[in-house]
Amino acid sequence: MGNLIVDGKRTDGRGLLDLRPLKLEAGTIKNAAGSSYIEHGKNKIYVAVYGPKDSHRYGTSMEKAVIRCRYHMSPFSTDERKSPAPSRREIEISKVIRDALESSLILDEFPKTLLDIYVEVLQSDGGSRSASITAASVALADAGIPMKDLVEAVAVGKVDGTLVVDLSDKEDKEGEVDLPIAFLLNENMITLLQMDGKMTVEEFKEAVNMAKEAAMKIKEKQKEALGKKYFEKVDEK
Amino acid sequence: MGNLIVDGKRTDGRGLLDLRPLKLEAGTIKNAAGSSYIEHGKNKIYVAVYGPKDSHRYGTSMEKAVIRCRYHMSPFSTDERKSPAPSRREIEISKVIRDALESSLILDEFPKTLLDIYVEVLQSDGGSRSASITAASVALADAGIPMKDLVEAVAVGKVDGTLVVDLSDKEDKEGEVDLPIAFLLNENMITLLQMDGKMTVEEFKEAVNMAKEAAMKIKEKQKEALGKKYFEKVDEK
Amino acid sequence: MGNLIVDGKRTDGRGLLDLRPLKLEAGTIKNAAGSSYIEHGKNKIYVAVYGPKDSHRYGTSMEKAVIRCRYHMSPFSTDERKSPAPSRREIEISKVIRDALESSLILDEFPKTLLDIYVEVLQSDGGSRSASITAASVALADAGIPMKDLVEAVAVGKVDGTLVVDLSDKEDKEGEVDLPIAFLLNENMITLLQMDGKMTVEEFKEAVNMAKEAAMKIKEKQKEALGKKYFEKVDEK
Amino acid sequence: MMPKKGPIISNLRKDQILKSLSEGRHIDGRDLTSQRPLEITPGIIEKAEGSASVKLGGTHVIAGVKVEVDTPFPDTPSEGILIVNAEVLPTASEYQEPGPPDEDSIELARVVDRGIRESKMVDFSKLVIEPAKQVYTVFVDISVLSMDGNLFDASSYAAVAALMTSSFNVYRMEGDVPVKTEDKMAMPLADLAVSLTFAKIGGSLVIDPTWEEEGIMDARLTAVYDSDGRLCAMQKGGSGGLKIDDVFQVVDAGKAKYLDIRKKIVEAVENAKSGN
Amino acid sequence: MMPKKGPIISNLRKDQILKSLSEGRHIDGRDLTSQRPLEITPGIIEKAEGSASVKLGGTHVIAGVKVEVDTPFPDTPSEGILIVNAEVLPTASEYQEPGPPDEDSIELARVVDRGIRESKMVDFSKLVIEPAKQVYTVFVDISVLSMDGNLFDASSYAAVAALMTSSFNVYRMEGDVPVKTEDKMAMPLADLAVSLTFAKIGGSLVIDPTWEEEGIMDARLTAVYDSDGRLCAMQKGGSGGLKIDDVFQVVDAGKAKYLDIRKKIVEAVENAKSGN
Amino acid sequence: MMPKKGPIISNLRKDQILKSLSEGRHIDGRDLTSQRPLEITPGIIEKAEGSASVKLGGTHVIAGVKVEVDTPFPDTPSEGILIVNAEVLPTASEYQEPGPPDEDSIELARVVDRGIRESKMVDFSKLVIEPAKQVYTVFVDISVLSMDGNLFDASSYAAVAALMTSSFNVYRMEGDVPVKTEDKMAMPLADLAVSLTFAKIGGSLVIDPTWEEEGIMDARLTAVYDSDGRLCAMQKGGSGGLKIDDVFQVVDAGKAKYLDIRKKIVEAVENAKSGN
Repeated sequence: MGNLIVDGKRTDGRGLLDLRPLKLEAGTIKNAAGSSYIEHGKNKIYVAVYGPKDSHRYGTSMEKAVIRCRYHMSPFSTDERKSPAPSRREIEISKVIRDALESSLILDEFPKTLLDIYVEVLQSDGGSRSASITAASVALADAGIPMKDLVEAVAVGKVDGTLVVDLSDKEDKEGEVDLPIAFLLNENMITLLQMDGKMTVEEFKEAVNMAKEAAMKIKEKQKEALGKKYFEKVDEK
Repeated sequence: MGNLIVDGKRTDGRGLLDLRPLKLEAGTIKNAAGSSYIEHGKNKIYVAVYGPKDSHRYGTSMEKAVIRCRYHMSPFSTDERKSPAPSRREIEISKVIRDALESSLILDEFPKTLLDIYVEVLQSDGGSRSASITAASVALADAGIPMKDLVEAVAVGKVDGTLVVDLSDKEDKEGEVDLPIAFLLNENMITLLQMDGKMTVEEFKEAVNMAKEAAMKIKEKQKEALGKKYFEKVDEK
Repeated sequence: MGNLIVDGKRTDGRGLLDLRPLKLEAGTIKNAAGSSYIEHGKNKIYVAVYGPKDSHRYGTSMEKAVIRCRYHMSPFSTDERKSPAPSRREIEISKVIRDALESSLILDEFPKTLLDIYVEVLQSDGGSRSASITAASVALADAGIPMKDLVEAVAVGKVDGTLVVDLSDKEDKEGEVDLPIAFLLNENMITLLQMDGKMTVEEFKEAVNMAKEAAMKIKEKQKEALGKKYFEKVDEK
Repeated sequence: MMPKKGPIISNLRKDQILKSLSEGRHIDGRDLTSQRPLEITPGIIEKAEGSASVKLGGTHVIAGVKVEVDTPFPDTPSEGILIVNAEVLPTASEYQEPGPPDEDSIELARVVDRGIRESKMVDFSKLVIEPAKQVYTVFVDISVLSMDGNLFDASSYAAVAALMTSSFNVYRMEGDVPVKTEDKMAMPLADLAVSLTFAKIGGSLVIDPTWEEEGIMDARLTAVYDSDGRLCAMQKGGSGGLKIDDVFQVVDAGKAKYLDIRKKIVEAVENAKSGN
Repeated sequence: MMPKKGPIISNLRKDQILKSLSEGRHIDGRDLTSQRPLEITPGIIEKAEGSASVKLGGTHVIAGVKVEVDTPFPDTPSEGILIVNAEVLPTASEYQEPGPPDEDSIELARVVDRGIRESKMVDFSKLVIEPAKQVYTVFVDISVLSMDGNLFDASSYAAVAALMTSSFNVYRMEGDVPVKTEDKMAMPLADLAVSLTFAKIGGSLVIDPTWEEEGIMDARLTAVYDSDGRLCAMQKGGSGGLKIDDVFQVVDAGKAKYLDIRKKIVEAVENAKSGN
Repeated sequence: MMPKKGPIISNLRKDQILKSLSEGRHIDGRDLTSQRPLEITPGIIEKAEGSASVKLGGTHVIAGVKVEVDTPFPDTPSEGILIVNAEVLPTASEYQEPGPPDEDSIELARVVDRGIRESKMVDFSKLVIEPAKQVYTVFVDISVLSMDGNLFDASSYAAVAALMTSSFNVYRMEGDVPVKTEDKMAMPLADLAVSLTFAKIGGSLVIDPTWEEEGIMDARLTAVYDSDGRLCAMQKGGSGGLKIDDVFQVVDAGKAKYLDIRKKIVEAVENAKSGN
C-alpha cells in the first residue's frame, strides 16, 4: 500500500471521482439489429445484438424472449496471448452481464424468440465487464428493444485505503477492493454487483453511492451516442 | 505371490468367503424418483434415478423406456485426484452397468420415455462397479420401476492362487484375477460378467458359484434397505 | 535444389509426366451405398458413400441433397503416429473435397436429404487429397448418384525448377510448388485448385495443362474399376 | 450463454409462497431471517486430504480437498495455488444434464473461490516447498448431490469446513525433485469466510431461499464476511434488480447473522477433530 | 450413456433367423459352432511398425502398431506402455456418426486391450530403454472399416497379428536423451491371446454372430484364452442376461475351439514373415 | 463436414444482381474490376505486438500479432514458428454461431497462413533465439467483426499490415532459460503477400465479391502474389467449378491488379509508422 494515490491524484493523474476517457458509438456493425463500440480507458469493445428471432430450440419460453449473452476476449486483447476458447472467467461474466441487462428490457412482447448479445473485447483493461454492460445497453437501444431505462456500469474500488471511482487495470490488480456495479437509474436499481477484497459495511455503502454518481455521468455518454446516430441519420437525408 | 492370505485369513482379517462391511440405504436424494446410498468396504456411492420421462429425443423407442446410465467418480474419490471429465474407464463402466440392470426391468409399459440412472462415486475402493449395480437396483426399486428381481453384484478373484470373494482394493491390484459378476437370482441369470487375469475354466466355474452365494447375502441387505424405508415411512405417519 | 531430378528421371525413376502406380476398386464396403478403394503411390484410401437419406436436420435444403464429407487419417497412416482427433488440415481438406465433388453431381432429385462421403486414409503419401477425390468420385458412381462426369484429381508441382506430374511425398516436401487440381473433364472445368509455393503465371498455366493430361489417364482407371465391378457382377450370375 | 430451465412453479403455488412470505414466513414455516437446518459433517472422505458433507434443508453438497505439488505461477513465486471446481451432479435434479460444468456450476465454483481467496482464509505463503520452484496446489472439488436451493452457502460451508479439517503430506526438495515425506501438515489458515445469501421475492427480503423460492425470486445477493465482519466477496444473481436500499439492508442483515453461522462451522470442525 | 441405434430387423427376418438357428444353422448357412470365413493379412501398412487387415465375413478391420518413446508410469518404472484405441469409422455403417469414440468404440478398445494385457502376450519388461527414465510406448490403433458383427474377435485378431509382425527402431540413451538408432527389434512376445465371442439368440448359443444376429440377440459373451487354454479376459455384452449354465457352456465351447483360431493366426503371421 | 447456412437471396434480388453484372457493374455500382473502399488502420491494439483493422466495404476484420518463445519444431531447429488463427465472430452475422472455429474459419486461417508462409514474407531464420532450443512463435489472430463478403482478402490484408507494424521484446538465453530484455526488434520481413479474390457469378468474373454475390456465385478463386508478381498461394472455393479459361483469366487479372493493393498496404503501414 502506498503509492497508488499521491497528493489526492491517482497514477494516471485522475482525481478520486474522475472517470477515465470514455468514447461510445452506436450502430457500428452492418448486419446486426443493433450494435455499439466503446473505448473506456484502454478497453476497446464491440457489441452486436441479433434478434429477437423465432426459435423452436429447447430453452425458449412461451412468455418472453430468452436472452443469450457471450462475453469473449480476442486472443490479442491481453498482455499475454489468451487462448480463443472461452475461459471460466468469460463464462461467468457472460452470465452476470445477461443478468445485468435483462431487467432493463421489456421482453414479454416476444414469446418463443431468442435475443442474442455478443460482446467482443478487442483490448481489455480494468473494468471490461462494466464497459461491456454500458455498451451492450446502447446496442440494445439501437436494436429498438423496448426498455425501461439504459443500464450503465462502473467499478468502484479501494486503493491505498481510499475509495476511488472507475478502477484502472493497475488499481484493480494492486488495490484492495474491486466492486463492479450496474444501475438501472430511473428505478434506483442495482442489476449487477460483484465484489472482491475486504471493506467494511460502511465503506461498501459509500462506494455504492459513489458508483451511482459515476453512472449518471456515463448515462449522458450513452444518450449522446444514441442521439448522434439518430442525428447523423437525419443529416444524411 | 505370497502374503495376501496368511493362515486362511486375508489382509483385512476376513475369511475367503466373507464380504466386506456393507451398508445400504434407500431414498437418499430429495428430487430423485428413486435413490440409494451404499457403503461397501471404503466405497461410498450415491445413486439417483429419474424418469421414466417422455422424450422426443433421437434414440427413444416406440417399444420401451430407453435407459441412460452414467457412472462418475468425484475428483476426490481416488488416491490421486481424478480429473472430473469422464475417463474411458468410466464410459465403459457406465455401459456395462446399464447392460447389467436392463434385463431386470420391465420397460415396455413406458414407450417413448427415458429412464436415467446416475451413479456418483464419492469414494472408490475395490469393486466400485459391483457396489454401484447393487445400489442402483435398490434405487430403481425405490423409484417403483417394475422389475423381475433385484440385481446384485460382487467381484470374486484369485489371490495367492486361491479363490476369494469380494476383492478389496489391495487384492484387486496385487492379486491374479478380478471377476465382477452381477446376478438376477430368481432367473439364475448373469447380467454382468467381466474378467481380468488368468484362471482355468474349472476355477472360473467355481468362482461363479462362490459369487452366487455372496449375491444371496447381498440381496438380503437390499431388501432390508427397502424395507427400512417403507417401515420408517409408515412410522412417520 | 538439385538432386530431385537427375537426367530427366525423378527419384523413384519416373519421367516428368509419369503417374505413380495407381490401383482402383469399386464396391469395397458391404454396408455402403457405394464404395471404393484406391492405392496411388503409397496412399491407401477407402471411401464409403451413404445416402441420399431423408433428414430433418438443420442444414438440409428444399432444393437438393446436401453433401457432408469427412476426410480422416487413421493414426497409423503417417510416419509419426497421428492423433485420431481431426486436425485443422483434415477439416480443410474435407471441405475442399466436398467442393470438388459437388458440381459433378445432380442433386436436385433429392431434396431434404443428406449424402455422406467418408474418406479414410489408411496410409498417406504425397497427393492424398487428390487420390481421395479420384476414389470418392468412383464411390459416388458406384452408389448410383446421377452425375455429369467423373472427377479426377492430381497434384502437379515444381521440383528443381522443373514442372512434374503427380508429386511423390519427397517431391512435395522438398520441391518448390505443390498444385493439386481436380477436373470435371467433359465440361473442361476445374473443381479443386490449391497452390503452395512460388511460380510465375506462365508456369502455372503450363502446369494446369499438364494436370489435365494426367487426369485423362486417371479417368481411364476409374472407368476400368467401375466396369470391372459391373462385369464381375454379371459374371457371378 | 442461455439460462438453464428449472422447475416451473404453478401460479397457485407461487401465490401460496408469496402469501406466506408476506406474513413473515418461508413456505416451509421458518421466519424470514432463519436458515434451514444446517448439518456439517467433516471428514467423510478418508481418501481426501480434507472433506465435508453439508446438508442445508434438502440441499446436499460434498466438498473434498486434494493437495498436489506443482510449479508456482510466474507472478506469485512464493505462493501456493488454490483451484476450486464445482459440479452440480445430474443426481441433483431432473433439470441437470450430465456434461462439462455449465455456467451455473462455473459461477458457483468461482464465487466459493472468491470467498475463500478474498477473506485471506488460506495462508498461501505457507504453501511453498521452494520459492519459484515447487508449491502446494490445493484442489477444492465440490459435488452437489441434491438440489434444493442456496447452493452458494451450502457449497461455501462445505469448502470451508473441508479446508479447516485438511492435513497433507509434507514434501521436501531433493535437488530439483519434490519428494513426499511421511510428515503431515495442517492446512495453514488465517481467517474464516462465512457466506450468507438473501433473495428478494415479491416485496420480501429473505435469507437462505429454497429452490422453489429461487424459481420465483427477482434477484439474489450473496455476501461473504471475514471473522471481523468485513465484507470480502459479493455476488448478485438472478435476472431482476435490487433496489439500492435492499442491498444495504442485506449487508446489514448479514453482518448481524454471520457470527451464528461461523459458530456452527467451528463447532462442527472441532467435533470432527476431537472425534479423531 | 445411451445405447446406439442400430439396424431394425423386421419381424419376418427375425423369425427366419430364429428358425434357422433352431435348425442348427446360422442364417448364412454355417453350423452354430463355425466362424465365418476369416482372412488375416499382416503387413499391409508399410508406414506402421506392424499392421494387419482382418476380414471376418463382412466385417473388415485394420490394426496398426506405432512405437514411440516416453517416460514410464511412476508405479511401473521398468515396464513399457501399451495403449489400445479403436474407432468404428463412419464408413462402417449408416448408423455410425463421425466424432470422438462412442461407448461402443471405447468398450471395443478396452476389451482388446485386456485380452492382450492379461494374457501377458507382450513382455513389457523388454520394452525398457532405461528404467524410470525412458520406455517404449506401443500404440495399437484399430480402424473398423466395415461392420457386419463380432467386432471384438475381428479387432482382437487384427491387433494380435499386427503385434506379432511388428518390429521397430531401437533407441539408446545419450545422457538423458533417447536417440533413435538404425537397429531394429521385434516386438517382445510371450504368449498369444485368442478371443472367441458367442451370442445367445432365442434358445441358441452360437459362435461369431453376424450384425443381424447381434440385433436380435439376448446377450453376448467374449472369452479370451491364452496359449494354454486358460481364460485371461472376459466380457459379457448386450442388455439381456445369460443363464449360468449358458456361461459355463460358452467357456467350455471356447476351450474346444481356440486352438483352431490360434493356428489360423500363427499361419497368417508366418506366411507374412516368410513373404518378406 | 456440412456447408453452413447463409443468407437466402430472393429470386428477384438474384436477377437484379445478375442483370447488373451483365451490364458490367457490381450491384453496389462498382465496375467489375474495382474493389470496394479499403480502409487499413494499423496499430489499433496497443497491447498487441502488432495489429491492424481492415474495412473492405461492409466487412470488418481485426488482426493482432502476439510473440511468445517456445522450442522449435524438431525438423526446423533454426526457424521461428508462425501460427495463424481466425474466428468469424458471432457479431459478424446472424448465421454465425458462437463456438470453436468451424470449417469456414479454419479454411480462412489456413489460406491466410499459406499466403504469408509461401510468399516467404516472414524471415523465419531471424526468429531464432538459440537454434534447437528457443525460437520466437508469432501468433496472428484474426477476429472477423462484421461480414460482408471476401473475408480472405480482408483478413490477409489485416494480417499482413499487422505483421509489417509489429515489433517485440528481444529474449536472450541465460543458460537454458530465455529471458526477456527491454530491447525491441521489428518483425523480420523479406517480401509482401497480396491476396486477390475473384468470383464467377452467372457468366461474369468479378473481383472482391460482396456477401450477396457470394451467396449466388458458382465458385471463387483466391490468388496470392509476391512482390515480383509470382503466384505463391491459391485456393478455389465454392461448390461449383471454374472453366480452365476462367482460371487463366483470373491469374492474369490478378497480376494486373496486385500492385495497386500492395501500394495501399504500404501506404497505410508507412502512415502508421510515421504517426508514431
